[in-house]
Amino acid sequence: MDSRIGKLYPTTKFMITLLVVIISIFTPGYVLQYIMFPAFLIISLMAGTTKQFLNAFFKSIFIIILFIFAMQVFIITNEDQTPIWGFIHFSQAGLATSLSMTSKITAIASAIMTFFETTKVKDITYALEYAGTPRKVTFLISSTIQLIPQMSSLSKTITDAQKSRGIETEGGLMTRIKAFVPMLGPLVLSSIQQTEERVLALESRAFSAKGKKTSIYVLHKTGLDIVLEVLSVILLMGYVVWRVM
Amino acid sequence: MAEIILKNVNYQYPLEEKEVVCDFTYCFEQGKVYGLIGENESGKTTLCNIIRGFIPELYRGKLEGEILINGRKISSYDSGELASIVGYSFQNPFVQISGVKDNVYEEIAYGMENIGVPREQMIKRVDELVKMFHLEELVDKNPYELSGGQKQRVALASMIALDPEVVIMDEPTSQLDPKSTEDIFEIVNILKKQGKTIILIEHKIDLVAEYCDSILLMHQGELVMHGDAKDVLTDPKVLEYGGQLPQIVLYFLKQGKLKGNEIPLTVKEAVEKILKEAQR
Amino acid sequence: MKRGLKYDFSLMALVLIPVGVSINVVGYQMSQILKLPVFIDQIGTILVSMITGPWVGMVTGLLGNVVNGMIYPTAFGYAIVSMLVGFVSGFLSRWRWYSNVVGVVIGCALLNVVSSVSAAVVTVFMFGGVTGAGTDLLTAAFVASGQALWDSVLTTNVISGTVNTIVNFAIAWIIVRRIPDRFLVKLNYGLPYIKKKGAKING
Amino acid sequence: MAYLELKNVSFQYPNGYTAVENVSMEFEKGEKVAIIGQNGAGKTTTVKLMNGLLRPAKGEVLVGGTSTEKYTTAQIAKNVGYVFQNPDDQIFQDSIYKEIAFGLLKSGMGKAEIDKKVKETATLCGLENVLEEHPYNLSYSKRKFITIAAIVVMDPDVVILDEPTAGQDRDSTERLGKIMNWLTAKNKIVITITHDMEFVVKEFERVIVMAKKQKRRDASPKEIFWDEELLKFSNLKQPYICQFASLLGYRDVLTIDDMIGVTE
Repeated sequence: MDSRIGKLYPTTKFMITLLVVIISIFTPGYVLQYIMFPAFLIISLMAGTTKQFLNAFFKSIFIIILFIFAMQVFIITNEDQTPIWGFIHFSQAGLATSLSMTSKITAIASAIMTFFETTKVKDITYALEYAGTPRKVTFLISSTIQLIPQMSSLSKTITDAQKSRGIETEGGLMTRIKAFVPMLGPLVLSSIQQTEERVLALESRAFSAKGKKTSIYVLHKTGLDIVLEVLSVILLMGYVVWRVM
Repeated sequence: MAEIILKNVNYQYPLEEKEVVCDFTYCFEQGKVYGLIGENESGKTTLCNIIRGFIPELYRGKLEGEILINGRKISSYDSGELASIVGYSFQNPFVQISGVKDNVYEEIAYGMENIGVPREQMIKRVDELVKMFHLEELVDKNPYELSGGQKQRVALASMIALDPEVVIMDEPTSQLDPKSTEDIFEIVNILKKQGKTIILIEHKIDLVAEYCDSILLMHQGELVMHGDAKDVLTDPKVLEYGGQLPQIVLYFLKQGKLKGNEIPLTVKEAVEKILKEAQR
Repeated sequence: MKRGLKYDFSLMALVLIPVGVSINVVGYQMSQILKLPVFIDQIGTILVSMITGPWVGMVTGLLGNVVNGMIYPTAFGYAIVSMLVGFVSGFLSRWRWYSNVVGVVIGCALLNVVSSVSAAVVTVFMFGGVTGAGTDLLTAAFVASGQALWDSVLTTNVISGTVNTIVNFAIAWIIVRRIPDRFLVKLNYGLPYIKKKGAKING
Repeated sequence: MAYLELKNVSFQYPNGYTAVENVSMEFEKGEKVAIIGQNGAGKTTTVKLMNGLLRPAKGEVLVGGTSTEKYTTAQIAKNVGYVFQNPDDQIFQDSIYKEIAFGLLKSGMGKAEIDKKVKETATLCGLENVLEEHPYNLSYSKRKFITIAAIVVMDPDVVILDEPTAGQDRDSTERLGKIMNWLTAKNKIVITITHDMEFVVKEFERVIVMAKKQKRRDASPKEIFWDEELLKFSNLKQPYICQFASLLGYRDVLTIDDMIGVTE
C-alpha cells in the first residue's frame, strides 16, 4: 500500500474503478473484459499486491467462472444443444452466455479487488469524510474493520476459558454442536455489555458534539491524481458519446 | 472556576426498586484531588456517571436533586461541551479506546477532531501529551494491541487532550500490575500540578492516602464520611462502613500511641515522623 | 410512539452494528473450527436486528457484506440478501412475532423465503445460477432432471437455506434471551425480550 | 509425592516468543501457593501449561503422577480447574444458578445433588442470595465470584485463580481468603496469581516469584519479601509494612503485629 498506486488519492482510484465497471457492463463482446484481468494483474504487480489479488481471484471468482461454463454450456437445456452423454450436452448459445457473463464478472471483480487491495480503509474513510459523508457512517466502517480481528482473538480466549471448565470442542457432531453456544455466548454477552461502556467512552471524546469536525490524518491530491481524474471523466464522456451514437 | 455542586441527589436505575444514590449533597472544589472510596456496589460509579451527565442521558432511570457545574445546571450543557469540562476514564481499559483509530497518535487526537480543533493545534497538543505521558514508543501502535496499562495511559492522554477542568477516574488501576499502577498515579500527580479537579475511585487505599487531599466514603448509596484525608483515613469508623485504611494507619491504630489526625498516612510520613521524634 | 430513523440509530445502536458484523464473522469462524455442517454467518445480523429494529438490522447486513466484499467482491452481489434478512427480522421483532412460538415458526419461514428468493435472484442474474459452493451440484442435478434454471436455484436455496436459517435464528434467539434486562431497557426494541414481569421503561 | 508437577517446562508461542523457560515446580495436596511477578514474567503462561491450554515445548506436566500430554484440556479440567482473569470470558447463562450448575449438568449427576452442590458453593462464594439474578446484574468484581464458583463446584483437585484480587474491596478480598482456606481444608491445591502483596502476606505460606520467563525463588513470604536483590531483579515491591520497617532499620518484619513486636 506504500506503492505509487497505493498512494494515489482514493477518489482517483475509485473513479478509475467505476470507469472500468461501466465500460465492462455496456461494451458488447468479451475480449475487452477479459483483457481487464491481465491488465489489473499488471497493476497489482506494480502495487505489490499480486499475492492478495491472485488469492482472492482463485478463491472466489475462478471457481464461479468454471461452474458457470459447466452449467451453461453442458447442463442447461438450450435449443441448439447437441447431446454428448446422458444429460450432458454442448450448446453454442450457452457458450455465448457464459463468455459474456464470466468476462463481465472477471473485469468488474478484478477492478474492485484491485481498488480495495491498493487502498487503505483509513484513506477511504478520510476521502468519504472529506466529501461530506457523515461521521457516523465512517465510524461504522472504521470501527467494524478494527473490531473484527479483536473479536476473533477474543473468541480464542473464550474457547480456552470454556475448555478449562470442561467443554469439549472435539469429538462427535453432537459434542461439537453443544460447544457452539458456550463458545459464542460469552463473546456476545460481553461485547454487548461493553457497548454500553463504549458509548460512554465515545461520548467522553465528544462523539456527539455538533459542528464541524477536523482530522489529524490528511491526504492530499497530487498532480497525478488530478490528471487521472480528468482523464477518467473525459474517457467516460467519450465512451457515453460513442455508445449512444 | 470549576466547581461541582450536588444537592440532595437521588437516583434509581430503570427496573430497580432500590436507590443507588440517596440524598447526596456535596461541593467539589477546583484543584483538589478527591478519593471516592467504599465497598463495591456502594454507588461510587453511579455518582460519577451523574456528575458526568451520563445519568440520566444514557442510562434513563429516575434522577432527583440538583447538579450544578460552574453554577449552571448540568442538563443545560450539550454533550460535546460537557466532554471538554468533565473528563471520564473507565475501570475497564479494554473499552476505553475509540475503536476507530489504528494508531495511538490519532487516537489521542480523536476527541479534538470531534470538537473541530484545527489540525496544527491538534498536532501541537498531541505532541505535548505524548511527551507528558511518556507515550513516545507507542505512537505508531494500534491502540487495540496495547497492554492494559498502556491502554489506560493512552485513554487518559486522550481524555486530557480535551483539557477538561474536572477529571473523573473510575478505578483506573484495578486491572493493572504494580508498575502500571505507579505510572497512572504519576499521571494523577501531573494533573494535580496542572490544577485539575480530580475525582478518583480507587480500592488501593495506601495510594489514595498518598495522593488524595479529600476523601469521600460511600456506603449503600449514601455519603457517610467526608473530609481531609488526614481526618477520614485515620478514623477506624471507615472500617465499619466496609472501607479500608492504609497499612501504616492500621499499624498506628493497633499500636495505640498516636490518636486521630496525628497518625501519619504513608510510609514516608511515618518514617519522617518517627525520625523527627527520635531526634527530639 | 414516533419511530423515525433518528430514533432507531441511537449511539448505542450505532455501536452495536460493528459488534453484529463481528459476530457474523466470528460465528462463521467458530462453525469452521467446530466443523459444523451448516453455514452460520448471519447470527449477528439477526441478533442486532432483533434488539435494534429493521433499519439498523439492514445496515448491519449491508456492512457485513461490504467488509467481506473488500476481499471477495462477490459478497457485494449478495449484500441485498443480508440487508433483507436484517430488515425483515427487525420488523418481525418490532411486531413482537418473536415472543411466541407460532410467531417464531412463521417468522423463520418468512425469513427463509425472503433470503432464498433474493439469493436466487442474485445467483441467477449475476452469476448464471452458480455460487461456487458445493450446493451447485444440487442445482445442476435439478437442471439435469429437466427443471428450469430459476426453479432449480430456488429449490436448492430453499433446501439448504432452511437448515441454515433455523440454525442462525435459533442461536441468535437463544443468545438474545440471555441478554440482561438491564441492557435491554436501554434499547429501543429490547422490551419484548425483558424477562422481568410488568417491566416498564421509565424516563 | 507431589500431586501436580512441572518438570523443566519451556514454552514458546507460535510467533517465536518464548514465554517460559525451564520452569519446574511441585505442589502437594492441601497446599496454598501464590505466584507473583511483573506482567510478562510468565505467570499466566505457567498456569495455562498446568491445565493443558498450552502444551510445553520441552519438559512435561504431571498430574497425579501421570503425564497430561495425551489428555484434552477438557479432560484435564476435571482435575485442574482454572479460573480466568476476566469473568466475562466464560459467562453465557442468564442466571447465576445456571452458570454455576452448567458443568455439573454434563456430569450426569442427579438433580437434587446438583442443587445441593450449587447452593453450597454459592454460599461459600457469597452468591446465595442472588442465584436467580442475571450474572451481568452483578458488578465486574462480583462476577469473578461466579466464575470461581463455577470451577469450585466441579470439585477439581487443583484450583488456579488468575488475579482474583484485582478490583476487589475489603470484604471480597476476605472472602477470597475464606474460599481458599475452604479448599485447602478439603485437601485441594490452590494456586493464586496476584499483584496484591498484602494479600500474599496475609494468606500464603509459600510464594513463587517469577521474573523474566523463569521461576526465581520458591520460599516463604518472609524470605521472599526480605530478599531485596530478588525483589529488585523481579521489579517487585515490598509490602508497605516491610518498607516501613526497612526504612527504620528493622528486618524480617512482615505483619503489623511483627512490627509492633519489634518496636515495643
